[in-house]
Amino acid sequence: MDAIAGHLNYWLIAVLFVVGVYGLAFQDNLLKKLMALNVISVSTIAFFLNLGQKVGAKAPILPGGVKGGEAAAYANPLPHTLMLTAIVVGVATTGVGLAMIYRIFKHYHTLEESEILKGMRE
Amino acid sequence: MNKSRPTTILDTCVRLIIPFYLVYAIYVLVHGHYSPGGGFQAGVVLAVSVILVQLVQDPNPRWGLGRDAAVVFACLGTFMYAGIGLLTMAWGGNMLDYGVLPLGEVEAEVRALGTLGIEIGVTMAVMGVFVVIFNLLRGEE
Amino acid sequence: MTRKLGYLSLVLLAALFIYVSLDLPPTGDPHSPPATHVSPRYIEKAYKETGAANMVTAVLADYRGYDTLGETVVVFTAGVATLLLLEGAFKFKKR
Amino acid sequence: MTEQFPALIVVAPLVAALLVPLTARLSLAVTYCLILVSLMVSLTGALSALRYSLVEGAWHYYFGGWPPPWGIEYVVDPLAGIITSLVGLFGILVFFYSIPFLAGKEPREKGYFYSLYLLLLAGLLGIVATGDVFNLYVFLEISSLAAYALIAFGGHQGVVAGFRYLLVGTAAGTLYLLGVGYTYAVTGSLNMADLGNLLASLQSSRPVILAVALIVTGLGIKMALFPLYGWLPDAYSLSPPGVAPLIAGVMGKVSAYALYRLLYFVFKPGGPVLQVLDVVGWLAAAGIIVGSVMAIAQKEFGRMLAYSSVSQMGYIALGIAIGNAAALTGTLLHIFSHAVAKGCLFMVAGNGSWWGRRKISEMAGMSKAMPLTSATLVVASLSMVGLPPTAGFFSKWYLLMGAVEKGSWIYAVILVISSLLTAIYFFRVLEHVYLKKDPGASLGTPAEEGRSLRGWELAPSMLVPTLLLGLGILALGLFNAPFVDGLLKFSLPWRTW
Repeated sequence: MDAIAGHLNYWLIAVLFVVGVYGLAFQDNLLKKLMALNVISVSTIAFFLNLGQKVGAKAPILPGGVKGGEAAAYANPLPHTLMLTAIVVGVATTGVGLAMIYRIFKHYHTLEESEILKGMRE
Repeated sequence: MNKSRPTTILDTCVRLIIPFYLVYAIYVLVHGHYSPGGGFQAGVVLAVSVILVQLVQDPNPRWGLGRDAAVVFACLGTFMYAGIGLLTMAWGGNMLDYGVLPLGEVEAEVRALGTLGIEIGVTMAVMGVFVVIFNLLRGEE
Repeated sequence: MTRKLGYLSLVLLAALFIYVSLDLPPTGDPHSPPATHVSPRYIEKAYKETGAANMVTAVLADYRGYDTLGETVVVFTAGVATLLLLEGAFKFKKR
Repeated sequence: MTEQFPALIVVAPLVAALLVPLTARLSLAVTYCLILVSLMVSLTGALSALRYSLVEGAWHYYFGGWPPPWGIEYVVDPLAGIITSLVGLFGILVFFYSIPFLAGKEPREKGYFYSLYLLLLAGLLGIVATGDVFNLYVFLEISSLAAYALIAFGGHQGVVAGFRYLLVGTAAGTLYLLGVGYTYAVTGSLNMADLGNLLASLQSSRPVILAVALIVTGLGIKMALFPLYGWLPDAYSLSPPGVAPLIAGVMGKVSAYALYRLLYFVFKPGGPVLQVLDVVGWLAAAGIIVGSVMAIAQKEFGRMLAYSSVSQMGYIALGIAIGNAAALTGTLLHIFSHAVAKGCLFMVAGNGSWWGRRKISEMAGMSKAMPLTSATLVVASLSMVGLPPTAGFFSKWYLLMGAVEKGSWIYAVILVISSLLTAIYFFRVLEHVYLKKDPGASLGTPAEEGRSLRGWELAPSMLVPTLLLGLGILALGLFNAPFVDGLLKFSLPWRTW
């Protein structure tokens, strides 16, 4: 039972990841694909944050610093830092993607990938 | 986008809210050492306040950032970060080793000051870039 | 047909992730490698070494400050990329 | 200042990129000087770091003064040194090459373009120099974002190609990050050297195997390994001709370098990792054949080169998969020979499109109109096919030796067959260039006004980089023995000297 409780988060994250891959692979609309990409990156972020947890730990903020040997009482700050970076990268990529979608829509007047590819071949 | 005059209610609300946004952004930036917060969050709050004014008072916002000014903010903000790195190199340390900067006696305090400097740069960069992206995605001017 | 095979492979992918996750340290384990290898130094010494009570800020801006420079540059790149893609497009249209 | 060189390799173009959008509005001359100075500083840093690492061993540089594994470090060993030198050199040559293509644009547009160009370069250099797996991800994203935008700058079709590359490339980056997450979960470290030590006892743990698979998939997408190459033909052939040599020449190679570094210096093959490598080997072999066959079917010169890249990246992956000393030497040498040859060929393609001719059938008469470009095309084609004394021959030779040494005869047969296929499609191009008559006026004159062929066939800033890369192919071939003994030997994961 404990094994399941301890790993349930990983399972949910796996499902989230696969949902993102589904959207990326099977949706035809470019905007939906971009959203699926965000779902994938959110699942990765959740995975890292999950690694930073400790049972009963406090937020890693303490004026005056922590005494030696008490590290277990505070959450691991490193994954949070890394994921701040990953979030920002995701936002930046989404911004560039939206700019490209804007250009594509202005020229092809559609966001369905199959129709755009047809338009490109002509 | 709706080109009609803003309604009085929206206009007044925005005028009331904006000062608090700005103060909150500065608080988030400066207090990043002691509580959740920091440059990215402060930059987003600042960008949101600019974007809010543009949304409500379109097409002629009375306050805000033009696209060119936003580009300058983005460039200089990021350059401020990298420039602090270059300064630490000029003072003989490794890149981003804030401890070597001649700002005080206690190394931890100097490092905290250096951290504050780069956070200000990050704030400017994030604000500039988000205003630019919003501005461009909104459409032609 | 290919669609169904695709769905099947997605289910298999999820099963693979779940199977592998059984070998990962359980959530919240204070003795897991991430909790014991590098991070204790951040938690114990961050305030003394960097002057920031918020350890996330200490790691973000000081210990791994170069990552954050890269991160800011990513944001900057996104801004310049949007400018290159959209600013010209509007101008060409007006002509 | 000399002790800062490892950081300056990356930081110089990075800082210049931040200023270029501003200076471009004021003065273009100042902008070009700034770009050139930053590229020179970067190249100087790379070369001196290379020299230092050959004499004293790997150069470790700690950012913020924090020692690893707590801080981020740059490690410039001989391998990183030569690859950063290669990328830096490409940066300067392609910068000159791109100037005429931007002649008609507005100054501020040029500013954005060169800012992204420098960011792409800084990202690639950062990937090579870093010794931290998460820092590698950050720079991977910088270079990718810049590359998406530059590809999308190539017109309406380019936007679609750029967007599709964005979807696939970002997914690849996320897969890589997830792989890093799995290794972090079982080790708690992000530093490459530290990870290498910690992972030694975890060779058969399931998360590590999954992490290897995820990282190979992620970087495999970036280097266009066989079933994952779908983004490449459009992205390479539709990107603006000014930067195509850089994108096609070094971007995939830097990912291949990252894969080599992670597999052989961090995960250190043994046990189940070898099975992942076997899969990579078979996929690479399939990619070599499929890429060549697809290249034969193409009508456009640029697309043919792009498919040929799929096949050539297969060689590099195959060498990584075979994994003995000869094969790895072949891989590293092929990274160089293919980067130079493919960069050169994309410059030839760019010269052709300057002249208004993109299709292979339209290239008839090129030998008259552009004798020097055509001569370079011959040299580069010989290198791609693998004939001595060009660089391509020696890299393929080492790969063949590696395959034979390991007893994998199928790989050896595939290497030989693929050379024949490559010969088919390159000699078809050469036939059109040298033997067919120019259909002339029916094709119309150069695509855009202001672009004409003058006495020296092209502007020197386009012609000289093309010729220099062509000479580079020959030099790499003629001096390959000192190159391998003096540089590449120190880049293998085992001490062989």
